[in-house]
Amino acid sequence: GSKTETQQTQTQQSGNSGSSGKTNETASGQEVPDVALPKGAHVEAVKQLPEKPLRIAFLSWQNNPFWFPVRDGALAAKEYLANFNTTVDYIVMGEDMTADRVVAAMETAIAKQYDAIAVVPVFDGTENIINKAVEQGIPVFSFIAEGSKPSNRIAFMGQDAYAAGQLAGQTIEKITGGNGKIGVITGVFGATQHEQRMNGALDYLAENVPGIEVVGKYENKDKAETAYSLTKDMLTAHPDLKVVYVTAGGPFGAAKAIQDMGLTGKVGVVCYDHIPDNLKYVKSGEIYAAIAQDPFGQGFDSCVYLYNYLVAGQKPDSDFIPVQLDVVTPDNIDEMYSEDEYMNAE
Amino acid sequence: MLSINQAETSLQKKSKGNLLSKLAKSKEFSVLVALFVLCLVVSLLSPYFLKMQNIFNVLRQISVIGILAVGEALIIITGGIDLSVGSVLGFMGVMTALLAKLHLPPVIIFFAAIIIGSAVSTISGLLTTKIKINPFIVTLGMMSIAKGFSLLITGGMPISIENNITYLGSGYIGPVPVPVIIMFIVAAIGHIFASRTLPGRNIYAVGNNERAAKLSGIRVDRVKIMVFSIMGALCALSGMILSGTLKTAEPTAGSGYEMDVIAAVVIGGASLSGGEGSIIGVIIGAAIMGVLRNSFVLLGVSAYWQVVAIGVVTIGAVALDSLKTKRD
Amino acid sequence: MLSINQAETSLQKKSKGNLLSKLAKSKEFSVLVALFVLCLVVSLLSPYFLKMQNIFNVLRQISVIGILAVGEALIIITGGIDLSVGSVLGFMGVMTALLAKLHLPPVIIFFAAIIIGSAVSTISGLLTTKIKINPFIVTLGMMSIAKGFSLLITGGMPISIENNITYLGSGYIGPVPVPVIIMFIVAAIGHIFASRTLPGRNIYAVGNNERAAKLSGIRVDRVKIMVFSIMGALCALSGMILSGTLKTAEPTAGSGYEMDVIAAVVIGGASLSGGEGSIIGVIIGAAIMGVLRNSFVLLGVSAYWQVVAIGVVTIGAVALDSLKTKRD
Amino acid sequence: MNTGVLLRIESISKSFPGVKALDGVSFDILEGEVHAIVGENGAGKSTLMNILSGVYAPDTGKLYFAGKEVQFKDPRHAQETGIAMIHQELSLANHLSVMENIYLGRLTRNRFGFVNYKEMYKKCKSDLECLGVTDIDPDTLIADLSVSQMQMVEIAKALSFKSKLIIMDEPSSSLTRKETEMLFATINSLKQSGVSVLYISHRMEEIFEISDRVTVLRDGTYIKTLNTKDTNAKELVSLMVGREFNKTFQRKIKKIQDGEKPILEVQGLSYGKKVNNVSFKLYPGEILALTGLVGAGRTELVQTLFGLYRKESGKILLNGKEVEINSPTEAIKHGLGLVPEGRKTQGLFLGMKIRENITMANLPKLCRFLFIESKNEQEKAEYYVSKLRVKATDIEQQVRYLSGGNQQKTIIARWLLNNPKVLFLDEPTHGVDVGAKSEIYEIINNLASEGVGIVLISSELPEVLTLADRILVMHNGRITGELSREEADQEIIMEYATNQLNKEMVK
Ligand SMILES: Nc1ncnc2c1ncn2[C@@H]1O[C@H](COP(=O)(O)OP(=O)(O)OP(=O)(O)O)[C@@H](O)[C@H]1O
Ligand SMILES: Nc1ncnc2c1ncn2[C@@H]1O[C@H](COP(=O)(O)OP(=O)(O)OP(=O)(O)O)[C@@H](O)[C@H]1O
Ligand SMILES: [Mg+2]
Ligand SMILES: [Mg+2]
Repeated sequence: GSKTETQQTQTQQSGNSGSSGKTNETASGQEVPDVALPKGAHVEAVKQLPEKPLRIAFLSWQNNPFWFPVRDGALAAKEYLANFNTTVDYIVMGEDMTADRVVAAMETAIAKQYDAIAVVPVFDGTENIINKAVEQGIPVFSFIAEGSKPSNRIAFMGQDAYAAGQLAGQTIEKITGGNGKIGVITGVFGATQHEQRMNGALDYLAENVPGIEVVGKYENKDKAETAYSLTKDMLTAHPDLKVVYVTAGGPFGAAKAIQDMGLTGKVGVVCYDHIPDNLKYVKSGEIYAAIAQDPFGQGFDSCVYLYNYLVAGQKPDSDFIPVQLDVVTPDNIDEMYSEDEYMNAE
Repeated sequence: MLSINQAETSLQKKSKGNLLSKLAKSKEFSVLVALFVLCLVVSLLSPYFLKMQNIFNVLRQISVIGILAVGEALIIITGGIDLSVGSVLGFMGVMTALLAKLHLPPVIIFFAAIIIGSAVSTISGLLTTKIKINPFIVTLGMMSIAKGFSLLITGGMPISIENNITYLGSGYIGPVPVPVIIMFIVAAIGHIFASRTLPGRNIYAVGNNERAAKLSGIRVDRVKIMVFSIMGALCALSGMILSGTLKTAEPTAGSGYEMDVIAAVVIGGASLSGGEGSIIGVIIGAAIMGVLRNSFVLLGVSAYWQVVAIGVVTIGAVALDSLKTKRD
Repeated sequence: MLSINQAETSLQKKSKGNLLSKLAKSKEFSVLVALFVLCLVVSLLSPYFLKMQNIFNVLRQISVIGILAVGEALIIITGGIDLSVGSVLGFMGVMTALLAKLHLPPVIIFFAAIIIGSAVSTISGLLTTKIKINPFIVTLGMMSIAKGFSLLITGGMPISIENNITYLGSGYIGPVPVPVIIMFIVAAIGHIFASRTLPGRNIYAVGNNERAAKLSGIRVDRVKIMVFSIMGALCALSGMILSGTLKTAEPTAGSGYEMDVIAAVVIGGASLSGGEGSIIGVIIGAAIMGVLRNSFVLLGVSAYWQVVAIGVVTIGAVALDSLKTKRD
Repeated sequence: MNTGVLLRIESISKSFPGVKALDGVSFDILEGEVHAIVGENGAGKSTLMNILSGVYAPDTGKLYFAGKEVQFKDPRHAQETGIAMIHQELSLANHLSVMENIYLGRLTRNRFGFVNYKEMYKKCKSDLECLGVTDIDPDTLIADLSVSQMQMVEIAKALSFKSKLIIMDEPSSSLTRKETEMLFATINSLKQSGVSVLYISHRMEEIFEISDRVTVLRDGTYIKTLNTKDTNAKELVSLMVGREFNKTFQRKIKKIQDGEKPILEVQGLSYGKKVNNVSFKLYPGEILALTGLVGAGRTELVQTLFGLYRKESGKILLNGKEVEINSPTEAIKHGLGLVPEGRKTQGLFLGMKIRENITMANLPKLCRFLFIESKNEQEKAEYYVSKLRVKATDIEQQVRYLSGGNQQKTIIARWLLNNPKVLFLDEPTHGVDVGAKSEIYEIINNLASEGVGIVLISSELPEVLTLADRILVMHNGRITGELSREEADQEIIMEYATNQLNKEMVK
């Protein structure tokens, strides 16, 4: 920890000596602006302006709707931090999520000499490139999901997927009353986050809820259509199925299948993410619970944490910042969302 | 070494014994046997398999792949390939949703979508014939482009469809899902087209020997463009079905379907070097994949073994034919 | 219509003017031009592009695809195809991790992995030649099987590697990443192999005319099996590199690579019907894809336009050659 | 006669990269005449014909058909105008049936627009019968036919267009005498009905048998048009090669000595239906010809001997020792060589260079530690290119771009380079011009005198009679007769009717 800090000071010093021409700007901007935090954000920027303009790279993904609020968080942070002489570049690492895309994007961001990087590393093995950035004096903040091995990032914000899975397990326990059959539809076999969400739930159920029987695990490659077919097949083979647990993309396909078979209220879906299509089926009752992890807040906060660290060397209290897992159910949906937020969302 | 497309040949056979023995030798037949064996095994292991509801489920599940495979077969018979079917399907789902937003009557949406779909794939056809770019590259590129536009148009979010056009995907006639009926109609028309019409036969001629076709006065470029246009229309049809089933158009719907579709075509007896293949075989090929996936759920096959099983059955279904040919 | 593999031709040319004009006509040359134009545009838009660090980054990023593409090119030249490269790579990453768990010295791990990789792909080779199953189907099946076994072995979770074998993926010699050096060595050996040796020549012969090759005394089946074995060894090498870079073997690593690899080969001037193609072209093809992806991050191209751009550049890179051929 | 001009060819030129294939060619084709075109390999005959039938567009020059200038967009346009062509290379779709090939692109349809296979079958059958072909079922796949049957299908196809002008580019090169006669009968009846025929052949006797006038091309230029009855083979050949041509090849018959040991002995060889209990002996220095009707199994016999097919029974003895040959690779190791029939299907690597094509079967010997010694390879290839006079820009040219006859020479070079002890030649001079033919005969003769045993399959009777020491006749996979060359004269006269011209040719 202390090593990083010294490096950080060095960077600041070199920044100091190198930007004498910009003192004017700094002087005029001496007054710290008073900007309100946007709704859904949690962390304020420190009341201090940087010595020189700062550039933060925000490396994220955009292969399914989950990432929209993340992007919105980043863009809100961009707008917010613009007042602090800091730019946030929202960069999508690639069209498919793989570990080497993370490495490639990190490498490029290092080459582009950003002052700090916020990244969604997702995969094991990305710790090496994160450490490399840190060694070169670029602080890194990871969020949403990271690999299982520790890296020298200043902190990780998110909910580890295994814990989220356990929460799903508890939810399933509640719904079923501890007895009955459940089927699992996971996104892609072997995708770390999907596996952890699946195992979190299944391990919890196996240890604590002996009355639950898992009838099968199938992959839907994040496709709603495949979830639809799989759900129909599962209900054919197990007419007494109680819950379909969808770990990743396309849960509304499973919900639609339940609706089409007229089984609303008898079978329900437990899934992730509060995207409009999911919320619709929460409202109509096929989705019993959808777990979300505050994606907007994570997108926003990670940028501000980086800013605070860059200008004031201020670190979060812990290097793990858990986010709140919101569970939306047919009972609480009207409290959490107004209907036009999801009925006409396009 | 010479593999023969016997389905077409057997059409015109006079003697019945001959027909049967030819049938037994045909590639379709071995695939049919593979399908039959698979069904037998699954039905012995699960009492649910032969329930009418399940059979219709399976048929509905293969309908999209089946319809696309008919078009893909035509392209592959000419010696081409189309990797963009999945993403053009997704794109057409999005277009359908946009048209539905205009509150147009379903019939208009239907024809408009067919025309747009055709137009999109015709571009691929034009690039392969007029600029002579390898169809693999053209359609690989088109796959990205169509997907990119779907994402740009929707901003990446699914769009829900409130229009009767969704009947194509979610309707039933009696107990039979509408997509199943559409698949059988497409297959029947495709079969007659390929085996009984002049443009259909020209497709085989082009794939068999392009030079010979050209020297015989067939306008080879037109034939190639035509099959792409047909493919585009079928992508549009499948796009309407898929988005209709869920009443939602997902921009990434259909991605990755190209492999399933091409596998169905090749399992069904077509050769990737062109000139051979039959529409009936293609539907059987799609059915094998459908039954297999269905059986995973019915039998509760453990997760990762499912992945292994898909590979083994894919190879096995085709090996049957090769082994038979070798023995002959 | 007739496309020519001129790279080999130019090799033995005597007069220099002739060589230059032949070079200008070759497919590799047009792809090189495409690469050059792309680099020029990106370097104008971003000052960081031409920084040495970034160039090595790009080279490192293409190294895995480049190495695989050399093997894939050999298979495609014989008229085959291998769709399983990505998942065999992933499988070999897992095997490397397992071998590393046994605390074997890196050299032993290296050779053991190469042998296992070769053996796995040789199975595909045997199935295509001895049972005569279409290589598309064999390797599509193998893709699933290898992936399934990776998942079964790891239980779906990544395995970390604590062994110096990771040097292959994460080492540097001076400023140059080791994978880059490996890629250039593989490409150089591949080029010499394909253009200067007996088995290399046989590969072209088999792809050109299998029957004539057989009658000329070439053991066609052996040639086909050989290219699969080479491919397997290269999958093992890439598997070690990829898992070495991350010091972690992920069971799904490499999935989807097959399309990038085949695209690189075809962009580089090979024909999917066999008999044509050059190793140099293949590396240029891989570089185009690498520079493009690098530019997305450098320029912060918006997500969906990235998808469109990949499609447009893929088609564009090949169109250049087609347009030039047409003019001639 | 001016009114009778069907097609006027006016200063047609055509260049390919590196070659001027045609240079200002002009002449007329009259209505109802059979007009032969002769010239060496690569003289530009096929190129000219391809221009006439709309395959290529000429660089410069004009065509007038029935008095009107025409510019063909594509082959279909030429067909609609009234010109049909039989191409030098077979252009059939292998996996389609005979009838579909004949009516490719214009299948018989019923009034609803659907293909009417029944009707087409009948039509096809009668079309084939017009040609005298009764043994081809319109339903069979092309792939199941023999090469000469395929050629007959090509002919039937061209005739079915009912054109005013039919171009035949070496239609007889893979036909036996019997089928050639059927073809000639058809040509004569076409002539009666006013159809013109352009006829290309390297077989002089055919030119004199069938044509009214003959045009000579040399190096892409027009030389002369003559009335056939006013000229002779010697004059034509001299015009073709551009100098006095007196070479007549003569081989002294090799008599087998008593007690001489055969170099190759085959005992009771069988494979499938096409090779049935075949036994024969071949002596060193001997040329043994295999003749027979179409599909007699000659090709399968030699290819079985060469290890391409696995024999079902029988023995093969080389120099008295029994050998197992399971693949062409082993056959080559044992010193066998095979010039296969069907240059495009079995011989050439079209996308590869002349050099690579020539050295292909011999490459292991041109390698050091698997590395090809390129200088050595180049020299070898250059030697045979000049020896066989292959017309090409250089040895780095792709064989794809060579004329048919020059492609054939390339394949022959491949096997000459290999120094075989026993050489099987399956239609070796298919499409080769007169001059090169005698060159090849010379080479074969020299090989024989060096003690190589040669098995020659040829449908060209004069060739058999010039070269063979002994002749084996095959029928349905069996050897039904053995004749010495002197005997064969009479026997074959019995079998094949008109050999007047053959004799003249040989002389
Ligand atoms: N497509 C092509 N590209 C390049 N050169 C060609 C092409 N077609 C023909 N040529 C060349 O044009 C010349 C004339 O060829 P053409 O095929 O017309 O000869 P030909 O008289 O028919 O000979 P043959 O008797 O051997 O058939 C040859 O030198 C040949 O190499
Ligand atoms: N390349 C080939 N592919 C498939 N079948 C073939 C091939 N070559 C020959 N055949 C088959 O083998 C049969 C025997 O013909 P083969 O060529 O052995 O006889 P042949 O006496 O040499 O006759 P031809 O004069 O026609 O060459 C033919 O009828 C044909 O069906
Ligand atoms: Mg010719
Ligand atoms: Mg023969």
